[in-house]
Amino acid sequence: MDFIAIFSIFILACFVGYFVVWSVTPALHTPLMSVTNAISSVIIVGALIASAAAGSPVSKWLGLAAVVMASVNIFGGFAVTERMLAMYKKKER
Amino acid sequence: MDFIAIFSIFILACFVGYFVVWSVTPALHTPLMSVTNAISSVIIVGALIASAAAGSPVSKWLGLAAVVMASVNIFGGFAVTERMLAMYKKKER
Amino acid sequence: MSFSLLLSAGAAGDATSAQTWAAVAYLVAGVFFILALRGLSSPASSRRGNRFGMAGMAIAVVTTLLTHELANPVEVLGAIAIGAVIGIVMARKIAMTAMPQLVAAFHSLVGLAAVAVAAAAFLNPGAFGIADEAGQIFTVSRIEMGLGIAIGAITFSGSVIAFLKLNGNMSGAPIMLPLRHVINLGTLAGIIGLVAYFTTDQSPWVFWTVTGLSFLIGFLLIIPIGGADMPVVVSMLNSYSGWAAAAMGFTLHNTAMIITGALVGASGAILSYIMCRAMNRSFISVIAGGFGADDSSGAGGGAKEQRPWKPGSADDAAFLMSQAENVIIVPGYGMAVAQAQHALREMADLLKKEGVNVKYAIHPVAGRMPGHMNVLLAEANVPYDEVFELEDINNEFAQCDVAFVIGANDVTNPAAKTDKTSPIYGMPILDVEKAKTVLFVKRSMGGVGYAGVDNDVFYMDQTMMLLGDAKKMADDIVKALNGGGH
Amino acid sequence: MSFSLLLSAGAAGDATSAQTWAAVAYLVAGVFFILALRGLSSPASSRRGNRFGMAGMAIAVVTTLLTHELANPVEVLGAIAIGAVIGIVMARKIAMTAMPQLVAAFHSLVGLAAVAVAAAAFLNPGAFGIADEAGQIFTVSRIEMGLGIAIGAITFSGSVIAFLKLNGNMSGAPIMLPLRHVINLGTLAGIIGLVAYFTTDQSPWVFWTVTGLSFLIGFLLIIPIGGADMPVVVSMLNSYSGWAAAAMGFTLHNTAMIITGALVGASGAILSYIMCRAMNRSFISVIAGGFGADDSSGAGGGAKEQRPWKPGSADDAAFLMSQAENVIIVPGYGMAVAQAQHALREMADLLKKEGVNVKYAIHPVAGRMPGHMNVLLAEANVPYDEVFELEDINNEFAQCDVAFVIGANDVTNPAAKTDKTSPIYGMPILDVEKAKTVLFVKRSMGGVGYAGVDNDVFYMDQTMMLLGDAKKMADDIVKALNGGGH
Ligand SMILES: NC(=O)c1ccc[n+]([C@@H]2O[C@H](COP(=O)([O-])OP(=O)(O)OC[C@H]3O[C@@H](n4cnc5c(N)ncnc54)[C@H](OP(=O)(O)O)[C@@H]3O)[C@@H](O)[C@H]2O)c1
Ligand SMILES: NC(=O)c1ccc[n+]([C@@H]2O[C@H](COP(=O)([O-])OP(=O)(O)OC[C@H]3O[C@@H](n4cnc5c(N)ncnc54)[C@H](OP(=O)(O)O)[C@@H]3O)[C@@H](O)[C@H]2O)c1
Repeated sequence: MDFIAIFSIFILACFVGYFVVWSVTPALHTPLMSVTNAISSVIIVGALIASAAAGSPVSKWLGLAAVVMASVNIFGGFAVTERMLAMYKKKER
Repeated sequence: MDFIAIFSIFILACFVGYFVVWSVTPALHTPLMSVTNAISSVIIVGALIASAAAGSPVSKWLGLAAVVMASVNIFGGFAVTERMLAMYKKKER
Repeated sequence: MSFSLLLSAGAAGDATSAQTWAAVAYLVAGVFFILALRGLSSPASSRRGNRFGMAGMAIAVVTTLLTHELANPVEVLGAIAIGAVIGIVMARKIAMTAMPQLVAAFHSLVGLAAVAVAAAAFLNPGAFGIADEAGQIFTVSRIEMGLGIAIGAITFSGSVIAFLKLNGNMSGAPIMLPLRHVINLGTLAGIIGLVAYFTTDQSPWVFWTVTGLSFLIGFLLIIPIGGADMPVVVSMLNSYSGWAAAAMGFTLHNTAMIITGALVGASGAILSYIMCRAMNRSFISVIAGGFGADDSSGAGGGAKEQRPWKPGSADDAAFLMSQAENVIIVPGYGMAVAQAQHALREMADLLKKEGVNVKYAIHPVAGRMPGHMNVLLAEANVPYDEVFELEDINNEFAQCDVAFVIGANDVTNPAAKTDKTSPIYGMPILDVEKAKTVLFVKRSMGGVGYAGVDNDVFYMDQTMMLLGDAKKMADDIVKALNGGGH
Repeated sequence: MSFSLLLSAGAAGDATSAQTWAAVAYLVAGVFFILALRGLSSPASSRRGNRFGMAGMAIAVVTTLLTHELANPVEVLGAIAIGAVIGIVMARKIAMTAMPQLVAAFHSLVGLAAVAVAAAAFLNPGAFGIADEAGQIFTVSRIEMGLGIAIGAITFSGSVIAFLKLNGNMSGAPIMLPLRHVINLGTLAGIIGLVAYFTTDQSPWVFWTVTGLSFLIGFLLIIPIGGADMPVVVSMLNSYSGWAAAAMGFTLHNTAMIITGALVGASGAILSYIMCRAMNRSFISVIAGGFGADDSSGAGGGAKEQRPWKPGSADDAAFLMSQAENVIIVPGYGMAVAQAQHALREMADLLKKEGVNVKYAIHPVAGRMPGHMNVLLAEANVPYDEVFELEDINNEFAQCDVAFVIGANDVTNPAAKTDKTSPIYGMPILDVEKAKTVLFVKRSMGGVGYAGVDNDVFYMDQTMMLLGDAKKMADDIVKALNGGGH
């Protein structure tokens, strides 16, 4: 992909982000914070690439450390979100 | 741009379209129809390329015809939208 | 980010640099189109939105002109000028009540333009950069081109029929061909099969057969649909014209076209969905056709018992409303047909002068087009903050003295809430029956609305029927109010 | 479209085909993340949304593992497993009231991970495909990498301070360094200048100096901000962590990261905006720091005249509410501090048993975090359809018999509507003063809320002050209701 394509994707994604976040109900703003936290750990992709690569051992260990940190976030973020969301219940009728 | 980049742009644009159209107030649904009409005439870009190109005269004349049709739409669509929108007024206080 | 962009563009050669800038310009145009629609989220920002749309289009056109050498600039600019004159004249002269037709007419042009562009690209693929040196068109481009021409042609022929039906040049009645489902499915299968075959054989006959079949299916699909269902069809075709533009955008790798295509595609689809939901009908049943034969036929009225109802005159209405504290006006299709919006505004002004609190209640599908009533009231200078959507005003009927229903019918029918057998069951309804007094303007007791069903509100104790043409009745009430005032 | 995609992927060679599929997978992951946030538009769809998020992450991780040869799979999978265990244990054990700290802690990890990835990419650019054969990193990549590491480092050090302040490990008081604006601006200028210089010289010292300065500025920026303003800071850092991910996405040409970055960036920015707007403060003034020294300090109380007020007991409250028809409960920060939500729910249940109609009214910034009250009430099993947002319930106070305010203060202060000199002037307010009776639970007459101002409602005729800890008071009312019931 060339730069301009990526840039276009980024601009459109910003619009999507703007709209989708405004569509979140205020009652779920706390779970919103924790789930965005979890998904921002998608930088684990970069961490995996670094830890998979041969060549520089320092780079590899930095990658592995990043993998650990990102997975704390991923698992912790999704789990705590799930825990919170499970508490939101409708009235039983 | 490669196909996958364009495809990504398309998918994100669909999301943007979905959100932005739902954000339009029902009172302006008629202008929405006319303005989408106007902007869909962006295919004039293709028409201009065809009419600018040397090589096939049939292709050129098809392009010119398309330019005429698209500009009817562009000018007509934006003008009628402008005319409608100018009618929406707030209460004078 | 734009900083690094500059650098990368600067680093590359001149041709690439121009290409990069063109791509940026097309992206900006696309973003402007997004902002154009975004502006429509409120009347206050809507005109700025429209300007964004114009600016986006200007950017797209200028970028294309600058990055392509024009063989003959005079011809191209002349073509634009001709289109501009025709378009602006049409936009100036059209009556607001004829908007559905105008939109259909414009769509047919988009469809035909898409066909012309796709055909030009087929005849001169080199100019579009979609063929190798041997003149073989790329596989992906063939599919995109095939889809583009098919959707464009369907949009064209379908819109022509919709225009003729809406404009009254052709009977609104659904025209049912024998075996139509078989013929339609066969034609569709033919188109899809030929587009697939086109990837292996770029002979002209394949391309032109796809084109011809697509024109045909457009006619076939729309002919069996009743005139009153045309608004859904027009919206659907709007959506199609968007997807056609997107397909051309894939061919030309043009961001502006892809974004626009997605926006327009979504817009048409969502408007169709809104209409179908508010009519409580499935999209499929509309497209399958045959319902809603003619707007004012009244054919579907069914068994009509003779139930007692109370007639009233313009004087009665003027008296009742001038004594009221709160009046809610509910306009409908009949107001549009009778062009009664100006007389109605005058009536409301007189009432307001007497201290009456007047509001307008608009049902999402009142009239025959989304937003139909709003644009007519705006035309008559009704301020948009006196005009309320269903969910914002519906609980005020219980507190209001008079509900003045003018040319509306289905959108006030309580059968939608109670009668499971009614064709409109489940559709949201304006609760006019909760008002202390209901005044109903329509031409006759026999005439029904779009859905062809009777309305229990006519026969309620608190209802007074004001039979007559909507414009005439509103004028008479204005006269009575003026007379009574002196 | 997916058809032509298949074709184009199939037509190309094997390596390209794998690349194309990976790109599609990352796009799908990005779309799943969009759907994850979309799901949060209602509690009913929220859990499905969270599943979409998990699926998207799984797709992104698996795609990366499949398209890169692992030098040592055990290490990588082990690292993931270690992180998983730590994360899940933290998520299980954390108290709901500690959510702000948890989010800050998680952010610091994202920031540090971004730094580690950027550093790894700098040390081994070939593995990331961002260098030419001579080992020279591409210009664009250098900028992206510089931005990525700077934002990541700021996110890390800022979040650490935010965590320490929120968790009480560090005084919430703003720490004001002398000349701090000069130091900050100098450091910022240094970072920007060095990132620009980095494009011409990829020496390690440039890279590491940028990193160091960025860690420093993160500390410097957050230290002068008071503990109570931390939620805005946490949101802002959330936004930063998104932009850091997006910058890495540019480097790796990875759609999933770019989409996520934009989503998270937008989310943090919008939440900060919502908080600032609802507090009626500018974002700049929050970030400039120094306001809201400590949550419960009450230092800003200002000149306090001795005005008469009416004290009440738990028994009085129990009697008044059990006689009422409609009760609206307004929880605030004090309820969270006292962990009173379970007792409150019990109280509401008893009232409902006596036929009282109970609702909860939530102000957008009640508590110290967006959605703070909602999640606590949900934890106490309050059904979310009894919990209403400000705009949906505000006009019901005029009809309600008792407004029961528990640990809330600023969000009920009518000075926001009338007193132009008040620091909260212009902030939307819950109109509790319109209720027939107002019951106010707080610990003392002296204690003020976040904004440090007095509240006129305390001194109104219809107000009864219930002084005491929120949980204790709610428990006592429960006892009184139980006693009274027999
Ligand atoms: N807005 C949209 O987008 C859209 C799209 C497709 C379908 N629809 C459908 O259209 C209907 C709209 O409901 P509606 O309440 O606006 O209209 P309606 O139910 O179609 O009723 C129109 C009423 O106006 C009366 N009328 C007709 N001409 C008149 C005139 N010149 N003067 C006075 N009265 C006149 C008719 O009775 P007489 O004949 O006795 O005068 C009839 O009762 C809904 O069923 C909706 O589903 C709407
Ligand atoms: N939600 C957010 O996102 C967010 C973010 C940043 C800032 N803020 C700000 O936070 C404030 C929130 O308003 P609010 O009404 O929820 O809270 P508040 O105005 O801060 O008032 C809290 C009240 O609770 C009382 N309280 C404290 N501990 C208590 C306990 N253990 N038992 C009983 N009462 C107790 C305090 O009085 P005593 O000391 O006398 O007990 C005080 O009156 C707003 O000013 C808002 O702008 C909110």
